[in-house]
Amino acid sequence: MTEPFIRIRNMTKTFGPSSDPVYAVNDVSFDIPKGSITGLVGESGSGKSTLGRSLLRLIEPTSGSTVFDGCDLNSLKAGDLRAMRQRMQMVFQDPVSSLNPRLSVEAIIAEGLVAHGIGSRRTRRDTVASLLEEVGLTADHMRRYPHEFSGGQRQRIGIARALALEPEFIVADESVSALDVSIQAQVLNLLLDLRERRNLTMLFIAHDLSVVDYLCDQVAVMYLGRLMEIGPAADIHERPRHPYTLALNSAIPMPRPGAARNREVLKGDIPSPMSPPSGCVFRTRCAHAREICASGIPSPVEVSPGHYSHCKRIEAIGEN
Amino acid sequence: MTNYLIRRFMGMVVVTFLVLTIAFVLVRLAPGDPAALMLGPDATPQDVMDLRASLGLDQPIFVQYLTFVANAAQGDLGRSLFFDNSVTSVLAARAEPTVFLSLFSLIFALVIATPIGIYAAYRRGSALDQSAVTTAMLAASVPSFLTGLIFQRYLATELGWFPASGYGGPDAGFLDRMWHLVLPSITLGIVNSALILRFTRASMLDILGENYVRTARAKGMSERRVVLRHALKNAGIPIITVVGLTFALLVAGAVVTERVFNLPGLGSLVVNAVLRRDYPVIQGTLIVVAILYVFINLLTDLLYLVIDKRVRY
Amino acid sequence: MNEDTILDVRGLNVRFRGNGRETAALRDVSFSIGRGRTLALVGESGSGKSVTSLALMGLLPPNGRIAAGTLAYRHRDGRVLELTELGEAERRRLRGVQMSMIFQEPMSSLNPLFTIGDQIGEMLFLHESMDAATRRKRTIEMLELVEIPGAARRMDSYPHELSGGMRQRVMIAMAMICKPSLLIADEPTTALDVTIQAQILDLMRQLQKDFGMSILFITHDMGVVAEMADDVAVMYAGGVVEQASVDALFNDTRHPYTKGLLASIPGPWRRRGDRLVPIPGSVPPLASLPPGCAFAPRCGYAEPRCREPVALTRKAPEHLAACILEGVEAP
Amino acid sequence: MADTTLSSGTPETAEPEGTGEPGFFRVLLARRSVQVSLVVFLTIAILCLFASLVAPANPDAMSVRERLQGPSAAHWFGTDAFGRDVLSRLLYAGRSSLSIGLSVAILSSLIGVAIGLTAGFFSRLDWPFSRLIDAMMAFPDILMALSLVAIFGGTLTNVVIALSIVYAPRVARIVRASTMVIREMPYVEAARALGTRTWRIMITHALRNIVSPILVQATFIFAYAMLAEAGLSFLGIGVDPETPTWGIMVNEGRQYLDSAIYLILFPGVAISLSVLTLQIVGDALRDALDPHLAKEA
Repeated sequence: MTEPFIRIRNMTKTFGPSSDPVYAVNDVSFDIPKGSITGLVGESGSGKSTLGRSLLRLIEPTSGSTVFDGCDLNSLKAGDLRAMRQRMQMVFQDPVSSLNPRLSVEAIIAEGLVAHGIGSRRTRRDTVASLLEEVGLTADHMRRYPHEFSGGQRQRIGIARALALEPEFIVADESVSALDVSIQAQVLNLLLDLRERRNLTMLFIAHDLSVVDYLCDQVAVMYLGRLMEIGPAADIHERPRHPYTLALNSAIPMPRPGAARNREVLKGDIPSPMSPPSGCVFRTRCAHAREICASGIPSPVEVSPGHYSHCKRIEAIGEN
Repeated sequence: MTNYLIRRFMGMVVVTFLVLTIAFVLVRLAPGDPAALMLGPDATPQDVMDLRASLGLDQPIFVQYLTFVANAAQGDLGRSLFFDNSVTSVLAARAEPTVFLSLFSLIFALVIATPIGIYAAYRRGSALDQSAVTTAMLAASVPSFLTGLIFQRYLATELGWFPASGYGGPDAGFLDRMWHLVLPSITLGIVNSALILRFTRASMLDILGENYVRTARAKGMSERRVVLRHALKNAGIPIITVVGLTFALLVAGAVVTERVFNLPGLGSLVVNAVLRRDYPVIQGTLIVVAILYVFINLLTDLLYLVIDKRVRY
Repeated sequence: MNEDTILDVRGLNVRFRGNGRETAALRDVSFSIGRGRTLALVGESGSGKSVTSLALMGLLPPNGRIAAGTLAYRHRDGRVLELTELGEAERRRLRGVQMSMIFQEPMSSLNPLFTIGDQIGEMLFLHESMDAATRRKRTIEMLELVEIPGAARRMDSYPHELSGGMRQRVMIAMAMICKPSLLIADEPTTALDVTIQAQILDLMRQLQKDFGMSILFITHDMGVVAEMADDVAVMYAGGVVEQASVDALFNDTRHPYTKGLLASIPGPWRRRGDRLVPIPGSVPPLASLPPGCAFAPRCGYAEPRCREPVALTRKAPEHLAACILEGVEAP
Repeated sequence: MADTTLSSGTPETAEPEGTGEPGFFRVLLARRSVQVSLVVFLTIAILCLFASLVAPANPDAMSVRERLQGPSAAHWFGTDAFGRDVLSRLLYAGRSSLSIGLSVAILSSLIGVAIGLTAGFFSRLDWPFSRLIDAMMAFPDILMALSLVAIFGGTLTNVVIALSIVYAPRVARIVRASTMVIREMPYVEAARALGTRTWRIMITHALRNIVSPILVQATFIFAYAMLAEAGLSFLGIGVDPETPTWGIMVNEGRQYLDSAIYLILFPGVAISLSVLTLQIVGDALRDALDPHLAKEA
């Protein structure tokens, strides 16, 4: 088997004192194939954003590793990691706070080029101009400041900034959540185009299963810091084999009058990450939970090629 | 919560320690030999040597520092070079006017400024708001000695409504002494009310824009109840903080005000100590005032916790 | 006003002062809500849906004012009140009792310094006369009704001790305890997770069945609209562009904007691999709207006539659209 | 060119929609009170700066015959106990007072920025630095300045240093707080993700965003320092009386409070007016600089 482009193994990130750690991400492993878009879905407290940052080492993971194109990121020294940052970038959630209000669009987009000493002032300006056009803005926007743009335009600026260093891998953290639907669709299509044109590999983090389903080739579902299910997007959508994915799927309000009025609604609140349930973290809200779910972390079961479900009662979750 | 309290308390201990250190270093930096200063120009070198030994000044600086901290921890702040007495007793003897002056002016400021600040915020942009803000700005700009002197000349000397200066005679009764504090308290209170007014108004403005105030209105209650029950309680927190911070301003103001009205308080004491180079008294005042400040801020933080149940770290 | 109508809004115009000029936030908004029915007000940010709700409640910020229009409200006792003509004291007596409101931000809409029992009980204190013990009992009952576990214990919790979903339940309990005939819900589930959103939507449907109130449901999510609404009004740039029953709106869309909105939503009902068709451009700022139809600059069907003012016109029975076209093909 | 036009790349609007964000100076000068304040302050400052050209008389020329004369055509602001022209002295004294205020504002801002930026950006240094700031701020400004001047002597430089030591922790506290906020901003995380070095992040992101709060704070410190210096001088502990300041003039005139109140009134009003106009300008600066920060950050 060939080495995957990105291999994440046993990623764990805790916060708080080591005597009483809170697990934001707990032992998550999966691969991201080159040129694919992997979606990472979960509700608040699922640890999806923490995972995204840990694997880029924007925050130091507590344990676990990310192997990026054969290179173990966690073994890199600060200087080497900095050099490596050219190859992996991030697009952020909030189009307002992710752009420094005091910098011009040109300075914002060129920041990475400056940081790595790429090009002269003149050539950087040309790069910025072509990036702006690539994301659907125009070159004369570069003299303006972020507050002069709408939310969708700002998100395009953020994407241009991430593209400036010509990365191979991009983590997009809830990058369309703050946008109105009509603008969201524009940005989603832009991401799809960019992937094709630049052969990008992407990890797309979102809380919205429909968006992920639209954009991604592979989908990973997280709950309370743990991976629940991962597989090809079509499988996750059509044949989910984890009760949480099923619930998430059925909770999406459908723009079809009368379509979902008698769905099954999950009972109870998401437990606090400070005191997660023992065994399977989802069992407290799961209709299929039995005694065996309370002890022992469920190990992944391959239900079809590349499709894994972390559920002990996989047989009960029938293939529909 | 307990965690927060422990951290807060630890911080206070460290700050107190730093205060002592700063006070020690400051006085040590002063040119001249304290022993020579104490004995005056006529002392023989032998006298100076003896006094140095008895004061421990011949010890290494580090030992002196430890002795100083240990003594301070027991309330011993050394002896005054001018008065034949310990610094602690000198300070205690002069505390009364300063304590009451600060207290009265704080009450004056709170009574005047808080309601106006609240109302100005509520009627933001109205004529009353604008004039309140302008007056406050003006009050914060006029040096308190100027206000004091003008009050003294017109309200005391010319109109004779108030005593012009002093603290009554040596055997003046309590009420007489307090009567001498009225004009100084108003003088000092004006500066403080300016600060408190602006702060109250600003906090109230923030809170009136909060979502829960909108909720309160949506519940169908009167504006009076919205402001007095829902907004004021929340505004109380920042206001308590500013009252704590005002303390420093009060003390600084007291120094000048006491000088204007010839009050025999800590302010006059420290000014005279500076003129006489009575370093132990300067040092002692600095320490007492700074530690009081640290305590008052701890107190306001604790009060904060009582009002606001949200866990703080 | 029809016997079965509880609220009838006609030609509502709201203007806001700022930077030395006045901007129209709402332009000729008209809609009506039937008794016991749910009207969804749907639109993207800046469309004016929240301003509409604040105008209805009489809670516009000081720099905003109703410049024109009528708000006819049918009181519980049968009288029809013109809200714009009532004094502040009379409006206040309606709030919470006749018409209640819940907000988008359950985290900041409750006062952090009062227990939730205090805040819900305050409604009874304000609007109904009863002793403290009865108030407490009624509050616990209401908390149970909104399915808060351990209601009697939760009474004495502070908002920060509750999750977002629980706080929204508290907001609903507070809004419902005086049994209003109209509940205005301004994006009540936007800040919540999907599985929690499903719970809250279920709860609201259940309460509507039990209490028989009408709901004005404000949202930007067409999925939520389909799930909750009987009738829908679509807003764009401060005006209503289409109003119809929920079935008619989704199955017989008449306005290009509504059509564009529906075509922009990704979801499991779509064929895999099909591209979304976004609406080009973005909402123009309210201060510089184009003449005529505000949507024309982004509209694929626009023609020169669209620069003339266009009013809501009847396209089918009970189906209004503000467009010169008779209809657009289904999305 | 054609292939750069992506199907989804439809520009949202031809023009960015930042509509009529009024410029900095328009907001700054929007209010009449601010315009008046700027004019008044600048007039005072320029008159004092060119005291040697505009002063009607030698500020040190004594004349026993003309002592304690009230305002007149010859001496607009009257004469003092030594028969010196009050207006001339006022102008020269203003030069000292204003330059003390300005120097303190600059010096304390520099110290404060250095401390605050370090404490805010390096979380390991935050605790000790913050406690030091707390300890420094526990000493009331006049008391601290008083002690420093008592120990090092009352020269103009010492007063400036003493007051700068007093105000620097206040700047440091504000800088630290803003830096901590900025440090957590997504755009700083973005910079880190791009591989930008910490010192560059501190300069391009932190420093640039705290310039305005510092500028506002410096204006206020300018005002407070003038007040504090006046207080010190009034107590007789400030600058050496050879170089008069407005505070010293009030102190000197105090003996004649009942007979010649103009002796304290003119310098007193000069202080008040400078401080007031500075504060109004500071407030307006905050309003003009803040909307962006409040909205964007």
